Amino acid sequence: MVEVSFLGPIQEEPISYDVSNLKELSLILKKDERFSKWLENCAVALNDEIVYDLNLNLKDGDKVTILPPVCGG
Amino acid sequence: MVEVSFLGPIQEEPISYDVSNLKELSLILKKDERFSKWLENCAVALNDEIVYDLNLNLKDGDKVTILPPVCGG
Amino acid sequence: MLEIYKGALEVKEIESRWLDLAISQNCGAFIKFVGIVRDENSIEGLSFDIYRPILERWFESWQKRADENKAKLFMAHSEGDVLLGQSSYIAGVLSPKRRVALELIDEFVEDFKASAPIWKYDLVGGERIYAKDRSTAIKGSGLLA
Amino acid sequence: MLEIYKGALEVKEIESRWLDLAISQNCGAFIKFVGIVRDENSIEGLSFDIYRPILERWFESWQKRADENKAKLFMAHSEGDVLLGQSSYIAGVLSPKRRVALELIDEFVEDFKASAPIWKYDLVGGERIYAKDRSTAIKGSGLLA
Repeated sequence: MVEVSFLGPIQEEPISYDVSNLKELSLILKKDERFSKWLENCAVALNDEIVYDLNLNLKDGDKVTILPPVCGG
Repeated sequence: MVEVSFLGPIQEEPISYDVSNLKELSLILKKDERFSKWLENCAVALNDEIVYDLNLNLKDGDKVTILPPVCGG
Repeated sequence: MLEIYKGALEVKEIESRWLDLAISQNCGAFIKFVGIVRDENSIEGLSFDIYRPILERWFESWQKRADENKAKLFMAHSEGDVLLGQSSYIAGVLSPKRRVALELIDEFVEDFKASAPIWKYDLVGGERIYAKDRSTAIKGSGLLA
Repeated sequence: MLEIYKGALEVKEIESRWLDLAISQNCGAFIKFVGIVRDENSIEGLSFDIYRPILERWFESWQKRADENKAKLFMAHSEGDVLLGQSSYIAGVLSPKRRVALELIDEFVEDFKASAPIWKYDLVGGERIYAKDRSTAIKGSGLLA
């Protein structure tokens, strides 16, 4: 299982998914109305490292983080 | 008479000269060993405004300032 | 040095402490950016969420980059509510060289705005409203879309 | 705001006062450059001469330029001796906009170095030695040569 956290304004509790790569996670989140509208503007971190490759495999215990647009300062 | 002040490291007291333009002042200072070596690297102010034109006329009571290389901070 | 505080920053205390540290490092140039919450758009203040694990990594990668120029980076940021006239953000660069400090503070602050995992909300009528229009999608966004 | 002090700057007092002023102006971005005397070349400290009339004009012309961007400039500088670890120079830009502050501080500090009528001396063995090699001839120099 992979735990997915939604940060900042998305305001949803973390959810665990049974997925083996980011592509599968993408398909699930795109179908979920709570998340689909955010995805276009969200970055993705795998174990707290921002990632850029949708083909990355996920293993049990991995932590995925969804980061909406930021504005510090 | 025009009063000429020498700032910072030049370490000379102000001197009054009877000159009617900057060209005349230049001729006098170039012949003075205390100042000649400084002139190439010095800016010139007329009444506290930096000037760039050697043809400027001077009138009685004008104040000329000789500014050697600077280093604030 | 990265410092996160609940609520507004105590700017004077932070700057005083950082100055003592700067002096102890024998560096000639210390430049700081202080962000102050302005009275605009009828807000009562701002509020911030921070995701620390990624913020810390982001900061460490910048410190590594600064190390190449013998510079030291400083940052303080608020979490939660910060009211008008209070400060939520200080960034600093300490360097032996003036040019390094002036160039690094610019890049550091701009990348902070574009990349640091911090979310801003306007406080209006006691509510927290996501500052969507002022926010920037982090590089690489849209991967799952 | 231009402040000249005999000897070292009381940085904490100056920064504290400037911060209060910054807050009262409802500006979001305050950036400051602090110069600290480093222990190098076996000096005991630095010493400065200032020619105030031209320094004030130089500062006013910069403030006019900053006015176009609704920015306010700050500067504090020492006259006379400043020892190791003490501060001789603070420059500040207060602005409603971040970009204005970041760009203006760079140009302001660089032009200060190139143009402000201040002369620096190393303090070595109790003597004042003109820092000739680190000094810059003001634009227009050589007119009388």
